[in-house]
Amino acid sequence: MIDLSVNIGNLKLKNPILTASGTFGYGEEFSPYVDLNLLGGIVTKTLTLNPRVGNPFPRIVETSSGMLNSIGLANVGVGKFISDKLPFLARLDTKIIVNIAGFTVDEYVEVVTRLEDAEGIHAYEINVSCPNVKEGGLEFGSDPTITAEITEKIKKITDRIVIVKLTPNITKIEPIALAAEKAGADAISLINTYVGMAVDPYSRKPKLARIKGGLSGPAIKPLALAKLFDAAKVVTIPLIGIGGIMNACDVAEFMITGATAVEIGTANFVDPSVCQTIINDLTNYCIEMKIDRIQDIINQLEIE
Amino acid sequence: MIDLSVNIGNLKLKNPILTASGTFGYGEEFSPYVDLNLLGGIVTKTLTLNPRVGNPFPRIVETSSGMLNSIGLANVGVGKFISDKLPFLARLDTKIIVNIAGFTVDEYVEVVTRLEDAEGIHAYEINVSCPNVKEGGLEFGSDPTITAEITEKIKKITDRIVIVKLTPNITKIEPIALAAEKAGADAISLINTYVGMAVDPYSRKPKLARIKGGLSGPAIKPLALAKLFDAAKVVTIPLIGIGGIMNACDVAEFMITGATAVEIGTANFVDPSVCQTIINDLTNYCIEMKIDRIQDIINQLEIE
Amino acid sequence: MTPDQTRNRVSYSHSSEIISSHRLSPDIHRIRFDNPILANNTLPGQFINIKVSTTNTPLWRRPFSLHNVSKEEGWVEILFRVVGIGTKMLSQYRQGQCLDILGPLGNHFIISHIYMHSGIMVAGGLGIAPFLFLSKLLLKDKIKPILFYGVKTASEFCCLDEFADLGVSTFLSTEDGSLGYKGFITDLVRDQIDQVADKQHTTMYACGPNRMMNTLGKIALAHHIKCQVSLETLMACGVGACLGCGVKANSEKLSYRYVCKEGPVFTISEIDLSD
Amino acid sequence: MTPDQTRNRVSYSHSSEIISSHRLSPDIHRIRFDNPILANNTLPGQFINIKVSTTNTPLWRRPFSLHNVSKEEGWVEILFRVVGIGTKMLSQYRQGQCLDILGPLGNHFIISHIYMHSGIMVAGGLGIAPFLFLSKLLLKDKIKPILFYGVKTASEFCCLDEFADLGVSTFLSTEDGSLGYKGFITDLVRDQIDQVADKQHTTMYACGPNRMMNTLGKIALAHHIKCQVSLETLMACGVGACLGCGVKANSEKLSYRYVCKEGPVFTISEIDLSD
Ligand SMILES: Cc1cc2nc3c(=O)[nH]c(=O)nc-3n(C[C@H](O)[C@H](O)[C@H](O)COP(=O)(O)OP(=O)(O)OC[C@H]3O[C@@H](n4cnc5c(N)ncnc54)[C@H](O)[C@@H]3O)c2cc1C
Ligand SMILES: Cc1cc2nc3c(=O)[nH]c(=O)nc-3n(C[C@H](O)[C@H](O)[C@H](O)COP(=O)(O)OP(=O)(O)OC[C@H]3O[C@@H](n4cnc5c(N)ncnc54)[C@H](O)[C@@H]3O)c2cc1C
Ligand SMILES: Cc1cc2nc3c(=O)[nH]c(=O)nc-3n(C[C@H](O)[C@H](O)[C@H](O)COP(=O)(O)O)c2cc1C
Ligand SMILES: Cc1cc2nc3c(=O)[nH]c(=O)nc-3n(C[C@H](O)[C@H](O)[C@H](O)COP(=O)(O)O)c2cc1C
Ligand code: FES
Ligand code: FES
Repeated sequence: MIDLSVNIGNLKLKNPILTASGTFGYGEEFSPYVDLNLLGGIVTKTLTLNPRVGNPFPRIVETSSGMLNSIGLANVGVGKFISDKLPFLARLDTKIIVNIAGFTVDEYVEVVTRLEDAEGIHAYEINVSCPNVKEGGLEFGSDPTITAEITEKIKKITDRIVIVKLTPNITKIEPIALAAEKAGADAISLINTYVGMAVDPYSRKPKLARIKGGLSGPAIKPLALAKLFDAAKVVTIPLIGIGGIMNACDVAEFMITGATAVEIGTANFVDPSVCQTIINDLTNYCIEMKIDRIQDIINQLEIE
Repeated sequence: MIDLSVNIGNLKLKNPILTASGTFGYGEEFSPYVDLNLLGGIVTKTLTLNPRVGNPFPRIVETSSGMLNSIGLANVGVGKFISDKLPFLARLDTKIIVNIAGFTVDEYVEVVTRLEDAEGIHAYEINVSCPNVKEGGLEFGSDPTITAEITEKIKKITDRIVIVKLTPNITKIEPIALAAEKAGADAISLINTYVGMAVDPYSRKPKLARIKGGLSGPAIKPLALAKLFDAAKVVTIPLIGIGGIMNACDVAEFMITGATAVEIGTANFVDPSVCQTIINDLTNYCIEMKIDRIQDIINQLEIE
Repeated sequence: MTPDQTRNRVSYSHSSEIISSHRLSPDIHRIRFDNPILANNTLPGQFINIKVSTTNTPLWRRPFSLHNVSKEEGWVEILFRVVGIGTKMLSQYRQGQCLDILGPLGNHFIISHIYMHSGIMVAGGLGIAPFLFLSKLLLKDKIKPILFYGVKTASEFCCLDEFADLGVSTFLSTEDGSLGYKGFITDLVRDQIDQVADKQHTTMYACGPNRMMNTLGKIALAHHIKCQVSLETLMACGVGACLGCGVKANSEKLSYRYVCKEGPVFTISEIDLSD
Repeated sequence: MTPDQTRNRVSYSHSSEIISSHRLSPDIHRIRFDNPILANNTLPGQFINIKVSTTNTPLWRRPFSLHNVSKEEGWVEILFRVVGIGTKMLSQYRQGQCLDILGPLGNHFIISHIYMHSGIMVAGGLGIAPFLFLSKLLLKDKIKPILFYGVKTASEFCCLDEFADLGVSTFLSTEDGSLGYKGFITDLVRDQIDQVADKQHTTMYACGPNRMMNTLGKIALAHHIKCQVSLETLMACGVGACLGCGVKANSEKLSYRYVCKEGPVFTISEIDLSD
């Protein structure tokens, strides 16, 4: 028997396959396509304090091997999540990781406070790629100090696992990763989307109503892997790799480079049952490689 | 007659199509495939003071809609360039832009000093994506102060057009673009490649001997366009757009977003005659759009 | 069945063999897929999402209405126009090749046996696609199908034979007057609506450009005719996950409806097509 | 003609129609392209670079040796093994479809009428590809072609009929002993070299895994036989621009040779295949 389990702090996952926030709805949407109980865990769409309808349309653009999105954190809000979405998730036999964000540091704390009363949540993923309203819209996550502040304040009010999800739109990921680790993060997930844009050469208009959006999908995989590599060199807490993962080989690439688990994003759009396929193929990969435990490939990059 | 000409400072280009450094050799390699005299200009492979054999192999990896390279600035060195390569280029009826780099600020200046004596060069493109040996290998171009210093020192010793080529591996492009402009750059070209990597999940080895490399090709087009958009908002000198351009529509996208000219890189590998095709198609685009002068689309992004 | 109930139906993804692929005009193609499960579990208005390439470009699947379905023979057909890379690739597949199809997706046109004597279908261009399937179901339910079908120029008409064979009453328009009424199909509808149907016992089904459907909505409202429209938007996922396929809801406070999941069929009053 | 002279030959890129595509074994295919210009301007050892997809994945062209060429009929053939996405796609194209081919690229095997009585070709696996074309040219020049050809197991042999028809003396080896000599082809060469050829009047041509060619180089050196090897590396451009296709030169100071431009054929002494 191949052992696919991995540990994020004291959170034991059946396997390293998590779903990426914003690409798997609140889980329910995928129940026709995936046996949700087979997943390592489900990371839900970013929750904010209040419900948000999101940005105007068009919000999505297809690009070469990728896509841009500017959904604008459309979500049901923390209250409705607890009443309408969480009960379904809580009944599943998988780990539930709730991704949260705020537009001020206090809002981050407030969202977690509200969720603390609810049952069935195993971990929080802190989305620091939100525009910081106070700082003119620059992402919180581009500043190590603010990243640390948010992490610390959340760690103070919860015993649940806290994962900080980093933005890639920065010169060096190391200081931010270190700041999150020092502030007590149990794990770091990386990366969120890369800022990009697209233009229609005929109408001369941006293809997204909000002009810029976030690039995801296989196009960014090499970039995500390099960020992971950099982070893995400086921190000791578990890393969760994200960015362009389409299949089990990609998962292995990320784990070898230093990820304990991974999140699957855009791939769910291309094939809603992809997570299940990947879990199967990961077992096959282990068999082919003569590995008993997938854990054994974590951080095993061979460098001369 | 459609007028495809554009001006970079007082340098008049027949058309906005330049070749990107490192992807078009020293021009000669492409003479079987492109009538070089039809090009807006040729940007040559980065020259350093001394010849360089470059990095160990493998140096290239194909990725989804892109490629990684870690050529390591292999080049013939400034001396051999002047004696062996420049004579061919100087005979052409197109603009010759010599891309240069150094591993210290002084080396940048030294390379330009050597080139100043040679005839047939219309402009320099300063590659600031080089690892700064003094600063532990961080790219020169990630620091506005050093970017400005290099630019200023070069401007002092030449009357030729100076184009500063920016790295995209930074949180915000605006400060660097502004620094280059203030330091006297005649134009800014952007962007160089994005740091990425790839791993072989079977051998567990990095796919590049040097582990990390630069991502180019259509995968990065949305990212390059966003950087161009940001730079266009803050500087007034001409911008040269680079990144993932494959066809005339892509050229139009970049020009509409703020580029006066563009450079074609990886596309030359896929189709060595692509630059000529693009120039033809650009005329057709103008006809279709009922535009007499391609200049008229520069910076004409329609935002509500 | 209400659209709500169909939302919980199982939708499948699997490899389907192409039984036939035909070019009907220079840019319009029809492909028939072998897929008995799908054929037995879909209703007109629903769509399928096809992975047209085996690589990451194009990355997204491409959505197509179910155009024609045979439960008995276990196949489904799509009708499509080549407009870009995905449809180009699709048009080049040949009999015997297999494609990964996801579906049925979305809700469907609602047919009410209780009050309907006729169903008025209004198609603009490729909006004709779902109406062959719908006509067959209307006929099965003994409801008279009436088709208004407008295109730019006569060569763009598709499937006129099939509709004629079924005995669908058909009203045609072309913008250039090369066949049928000269002008927009909406004008023809406005002209004819009083004659063709008993307003209390009919439903209007529309599929085409948003502007056409917006105008039709007004006509339907003015005549107190029920009207269902089938919408198209960009879609990354087709399963309600990406939130990329919204249209404005017709409500006081800004809100959106998602076409892949809450549609593609909407009652005209639910949505705001004005811009 | 020396390799140097061919470097300045014009190489062309154009759309070529597939005349035929055959599967020779589960993973080995042969495709024939209509391309008279190419057929008339190429020599054995040169290669072509094919754009296998119409999209950006895979992005790079894929290089293949010219396997067989008919000047008279104006076609060229490639022989290839399906090893990844690009060769998979290539194997699925059918007669009548067109692909964008760039070539001829690179230099070629050198045949010297002056001293050669025979040419010894040593192929490992798909390294056989260029040797059908080379055999024909050797024969045309009245030079006796001798083939050493090794694979893992007998089912992997290709084109044995063609070589037999041409009258090429053939020595086979399989690693599992299922046909011919059991072991590596290099061992068979070492065994036979004294018998098969007059060392002063022959040249060894090798194409296969680097390890094979490295060993052969040593054998050739020991026997004072001239040896040319055809190399494979990853290639982004095929035209000398990307500097991605280097191999170590056999020189004191570290330097590289570029396979697409300075090769793919090298005199064994020019390069260092030791790692
Ligand atoms: C529910 C639904 C059902 C559909 N049914 C049919 C059908 O039965 N027959 C048919 O021919 N088409 C149908 N379409 C439209 C079809 O999906 C698009 O034409 C197709 O996805 C275009 O793909 P492409 O790669 O060829 O074009 P692209 O290269 O992706 O785009 C080419 C042009 O088409 C536009 N476009 C792309 N996708 C869509 C879209 N989904 N809606 C509107 N415009 C788009 C782009 O903006 C661009 O201008 C339907 C769409 C939806 C959402
Ligand atoms: C000058 C030259 C001539 C060649 N002639 C032939 C020929 O006649 N017949 C033939 O079958 N093959 C030939 N090859 C090899 C052929 O180009 C590769 O098999 C092909 O590019 C693989 O493409 P792919 O997309 O199927 O594989 P990919 O999916 O790109 O890769 C699959 C595997 O093949 C390896 N690979 C990819 N490209 C090459 C390459 N260029 N060289 C070695 N390994 C590679 C990869 O590392 C990977 O392990 C030649 C290569 C060169 C450089
Ligand atoms: C449509 C879409 C919506 C997303 N929404 C969120 C979100 O709400 N919160 C978040 O942290 N990340 C969000 N992401 C980012 C993904 O979780 C993931 O970090 C990113 O897409 C890279 O992974 P991928 O390439 O596998 O998609 C979203 C991505 C997409 C494509
Ligand atoms: C193989 C390769 C070599 C390159 N060498 C250089 C170089 O020497 N100097 C430089 O400034 N940029 C170099 N570049 C970067 C390109 O000039 C260009 O900025 C980048 O590739 C993005 O454009 P593209 O996506 O069109 O390729 C190189 C790119 C590639 C792919
Ligand atoms: S297409 Fe993704 S939510 Fe509708
Ligand atoms: S393949 Fe690009 S230089 Fe040889």
